[in-house]
Amino acid sequence: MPVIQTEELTKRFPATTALDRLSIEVEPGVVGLVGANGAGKSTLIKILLGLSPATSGRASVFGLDVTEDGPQIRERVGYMPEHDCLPGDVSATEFVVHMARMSGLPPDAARERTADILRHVGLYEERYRPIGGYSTGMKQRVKLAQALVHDPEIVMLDEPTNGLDPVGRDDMLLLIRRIWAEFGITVLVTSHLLGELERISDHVVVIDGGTLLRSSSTSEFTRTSQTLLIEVSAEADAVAATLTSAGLTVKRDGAQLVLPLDDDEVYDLVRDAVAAEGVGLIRLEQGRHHISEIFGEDQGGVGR
Amino acid sequence: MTEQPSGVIHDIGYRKYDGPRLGRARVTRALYAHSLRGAYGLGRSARAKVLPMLLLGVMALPAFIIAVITNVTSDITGGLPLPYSRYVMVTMPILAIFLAAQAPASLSRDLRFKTVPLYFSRPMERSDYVLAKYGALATAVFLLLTLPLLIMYVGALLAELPAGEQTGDLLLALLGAAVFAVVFAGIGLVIASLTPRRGFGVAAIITVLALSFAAVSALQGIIRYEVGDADLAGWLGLLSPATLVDGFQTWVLDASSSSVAPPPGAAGGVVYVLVTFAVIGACWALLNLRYRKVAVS
Amino acid sequence: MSPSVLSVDTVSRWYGNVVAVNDVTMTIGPGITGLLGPNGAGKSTLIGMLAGFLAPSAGSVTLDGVTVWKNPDVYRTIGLVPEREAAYDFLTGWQFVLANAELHGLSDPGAAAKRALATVEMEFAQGRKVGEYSKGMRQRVKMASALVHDPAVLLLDEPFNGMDPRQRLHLMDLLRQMGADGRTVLFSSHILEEVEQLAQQIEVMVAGRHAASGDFREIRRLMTDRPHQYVIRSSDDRGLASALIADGSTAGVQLDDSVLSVEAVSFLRFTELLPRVARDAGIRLYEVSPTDESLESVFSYLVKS
Amino acid sequence: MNGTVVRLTYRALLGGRRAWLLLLMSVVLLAMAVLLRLTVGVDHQVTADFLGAVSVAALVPLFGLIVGTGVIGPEIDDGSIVYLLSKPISRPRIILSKLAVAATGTVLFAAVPTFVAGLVMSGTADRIALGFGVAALVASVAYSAIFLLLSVVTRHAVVYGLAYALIWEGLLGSFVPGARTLSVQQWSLSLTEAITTRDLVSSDVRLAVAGVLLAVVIVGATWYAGQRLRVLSLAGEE
Repeated sequence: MPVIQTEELTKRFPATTALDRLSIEVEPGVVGLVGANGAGKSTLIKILLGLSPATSGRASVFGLDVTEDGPQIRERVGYMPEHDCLPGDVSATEFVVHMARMSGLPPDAARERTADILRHVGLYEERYRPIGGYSTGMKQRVKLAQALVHDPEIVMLDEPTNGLDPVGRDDMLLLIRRIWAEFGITVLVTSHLLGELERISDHVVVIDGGTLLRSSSTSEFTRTSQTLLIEVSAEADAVAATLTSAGLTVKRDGAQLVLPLDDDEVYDLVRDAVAAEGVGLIRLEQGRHHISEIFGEDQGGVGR
Repeated sequence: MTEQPSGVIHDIGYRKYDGPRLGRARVTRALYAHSLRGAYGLGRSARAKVLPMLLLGVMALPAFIIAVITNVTSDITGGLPLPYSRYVMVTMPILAIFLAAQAPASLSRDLRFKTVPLYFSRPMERSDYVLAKYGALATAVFLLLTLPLLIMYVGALLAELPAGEQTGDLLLALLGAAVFAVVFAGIGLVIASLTPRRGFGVAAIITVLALSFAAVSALQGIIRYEVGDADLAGWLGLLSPATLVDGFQTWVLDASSSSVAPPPGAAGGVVYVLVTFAVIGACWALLNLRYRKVAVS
Repeated sequence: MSPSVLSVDTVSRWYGNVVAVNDVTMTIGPGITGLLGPNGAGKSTLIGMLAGFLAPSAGSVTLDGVTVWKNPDVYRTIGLVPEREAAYDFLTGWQFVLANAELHGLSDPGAAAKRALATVEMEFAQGRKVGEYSKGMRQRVKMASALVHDPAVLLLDEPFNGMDPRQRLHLMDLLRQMGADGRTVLFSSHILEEVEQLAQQIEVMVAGRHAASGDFREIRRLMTDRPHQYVIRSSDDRGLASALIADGSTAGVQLDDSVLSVEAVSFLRFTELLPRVARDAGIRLYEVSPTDESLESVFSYLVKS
Repeated sequence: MNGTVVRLTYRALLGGRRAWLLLLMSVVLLAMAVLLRLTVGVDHQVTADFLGAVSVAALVPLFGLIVGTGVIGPEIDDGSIVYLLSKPISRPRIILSKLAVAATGTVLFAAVPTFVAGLVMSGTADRIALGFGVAALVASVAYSAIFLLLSVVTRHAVVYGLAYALIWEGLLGSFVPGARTLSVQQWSLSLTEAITTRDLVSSDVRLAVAGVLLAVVIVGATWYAGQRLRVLSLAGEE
């Protein structure tokens, strides 16, 4: 059974239509939700939490209707908002225990699970200090911990990597992957960095202007293309010329050369061309499609 | 037969939770308890405890003095120097400061740190949040008002004042204190819910309470004594929370009035009662209205 | 557009005992400069000092030779896009930009505001309140307010934060245009790819120190020119492995199910060796991927150097 | 002064509901004055007691606090002040513009109603209305300047301001005579004392001293606020 299901879900505001007859199904796993700002991502999350009524259409979570069973749904859902939501004057431990209680856990369970979950998200000694002094990365971990402490069946993460630097981003992505792989909790995650979603999602749903643009598995989005990418340490032009004279159409893309991969002979041509030039072969990979392509724009490396 | 292993590595990985989930009502109760403790700084930083504890002490001090005096002078006077039901009015500034400090700490803080969405994405409904916060602050105020009354009561019993009479008076005063607590907590919370800035909340609550009390008392005094119109002075008492509830307990609970003028007659009494309940109802409605509109993300 | 140059000369800034910026010297001239570094590296503090909002604890910050601190006149030349989102939410986009134009004392603030809003393509929403804008729209109207007096210098603190892919592209185009006009554009970011796409010149901050400076590609090459983890798939992994071990440029070679992991000691030597060895042994290379290109390792490399 | 700063400040301060709330409080003061006039008739001592207790001691300082901190505090708090500071305008001039709005607001919502209330209750007799009106006017400016400075100096301006107005002027002022010498309330009352021709009010501070102190406080606070804004550090979030 799908975890989340919407049928012809529509949400209109006086000025805009945030969701326009959206029908999606989300199966267990890590599911990426993509859309421009204002594309209706947050609206969708609010409707799924039973916090905002839809204009028309239906939505259900675990088969429970969002308009009727809000509290039951929210008992089994975790939510990590995009914006800051942490009081600065209490410690992570105290805050997360309180939030566990607010999800209906008895006091003892709340304490034990808080200790566990803070360890799982990677907060150690700092958990007894007031949150106000935390770095962005630590705050994101606390936000994640409060969304997981009551062992939800699905957790909705709104831009969990926003504002994180590369180190923090890698940690967070790893953590999100673990939430599904180790904890067995389905993750619905939004991000502006499409490359991130390619790395962590099993399935990606793309919303644009409130309607479904595409919903398919990540492997489908990023299937290999019949191209070969190479990067050499120097003399890229000379290598390109050699390959061109061998009958290949070589395109230059920044530091990389892109050539069609019509048959396996191409691999040997490349190897020999590079070896003949006496330069280094830094990279040789089969090209892949990217989620960004469906926006019809080249996202380049932004969302690596 | 295999040997019994002497060492074992336990799995400390993620654990599923299959214990009870307590549902809306118990969540609301947990928030109530948390907020009530928070009003006295319990479970918060040491700095958060200073003011409420100090105020509790300051509140209790006069009661303690009264208890001592009673024991010294009871042979002569045969009663408490100050009736239970007047204690709240006499110590009104302390109540106002407590409210101005703790109502914003309860609501403005959640607004400022944007924690409200975290509550609303959990099993409780918005009205549960309001109920828990309102109940907690009203209880906190009630406790603040109750402690000195109990001290006086103990003092009175030690002074061997008639126990039955004292108990009756105390119970009536406690009932009055409860009404004070509910009305004042409601007004404080409504104001606090409008601003995420604690400073403004504090200033606004003090302004409303102090200004209304000062203005109404001044007017009542002038009209009652300079004009000699006790009825009109009595009606004016409806216009500030302190004089309103004082009038309520004067009329309903037969307490001794601390206001310049008590409610005028039976009609006045009934109006006082109605207005008191209307104020409580309005606070409840306004808070719910306010939180229906708080954005979640 | 007469070119303007910002100079940072042996600048430090500390808060109590915490040093946010530590003895930094750099010159920022026309074109786009990216200020790169992890969170907490001191980027915002540096921009604060460049914008005249923070006094350097030591050293000096000057704009074309004039001290920036306590000198409101520099704002005739500087346009600033702050990181914080707060703007005058109760104003419409138009009123907000117009007010900024008036505050600059421009002779025709209306025309300036109109031009600035057109530059960021926000005319369609100029009648709506700033408080109702999405993040991307806010960022654009903030940009318009910074451009309204046609400044020679533009400072942007984390301008891409919270923007969706389309908004990012749009802002990048805008900044490129600014750079092409000969303006001095400095923006901070902790995302290497953003900087890569936009800036010719980068300044890298790590833990308050000025870790690297110069042409982007040059630095990138310096960063990648070091021991590397490689993953290789080939037609004969075992044969390739033994051929590689025979050479000294690999520290470790590991073979597990159809993937060959190599740790190269001399990066350049290894990459040159690989195609040659493969060719000579007649082994077909299907994939050669560097695996430790993560920014984490790049930054830690910079800290150590 | 800068017209745009004034306009922005004015809109931030009085835009939306806030103006109505402030106006409501002024109207309440006038309503009480009318009520007293209708019930008590003309009694100058009543006028003096009422205006002294409700207007000068409560309304004016509280309005001064709300308005004085409101013109700049929120902007510093949320960081939007950068849009003013990143302009070729001297910082003291920004302060002056803000003070103009704060003082005008306090005068309009507190001092003018005080004067009108005085007229309603006592007419022009013995210059009572004028005396209290002038006192409220001068106090409005002084409180605005003090609380404006306070919000440039500290983020907890409202709390400290309340402590000054309630505890120093209100509580200590009524028990400790010394506290009264350093009280805007007493200084302005000495103006009332000097203006009214009947002996209704008494201030602990002599007129000359009060005048000098008021001038020093207003000018000094404004100047210092300008200096503090010049060195106001807007740190990043790190």
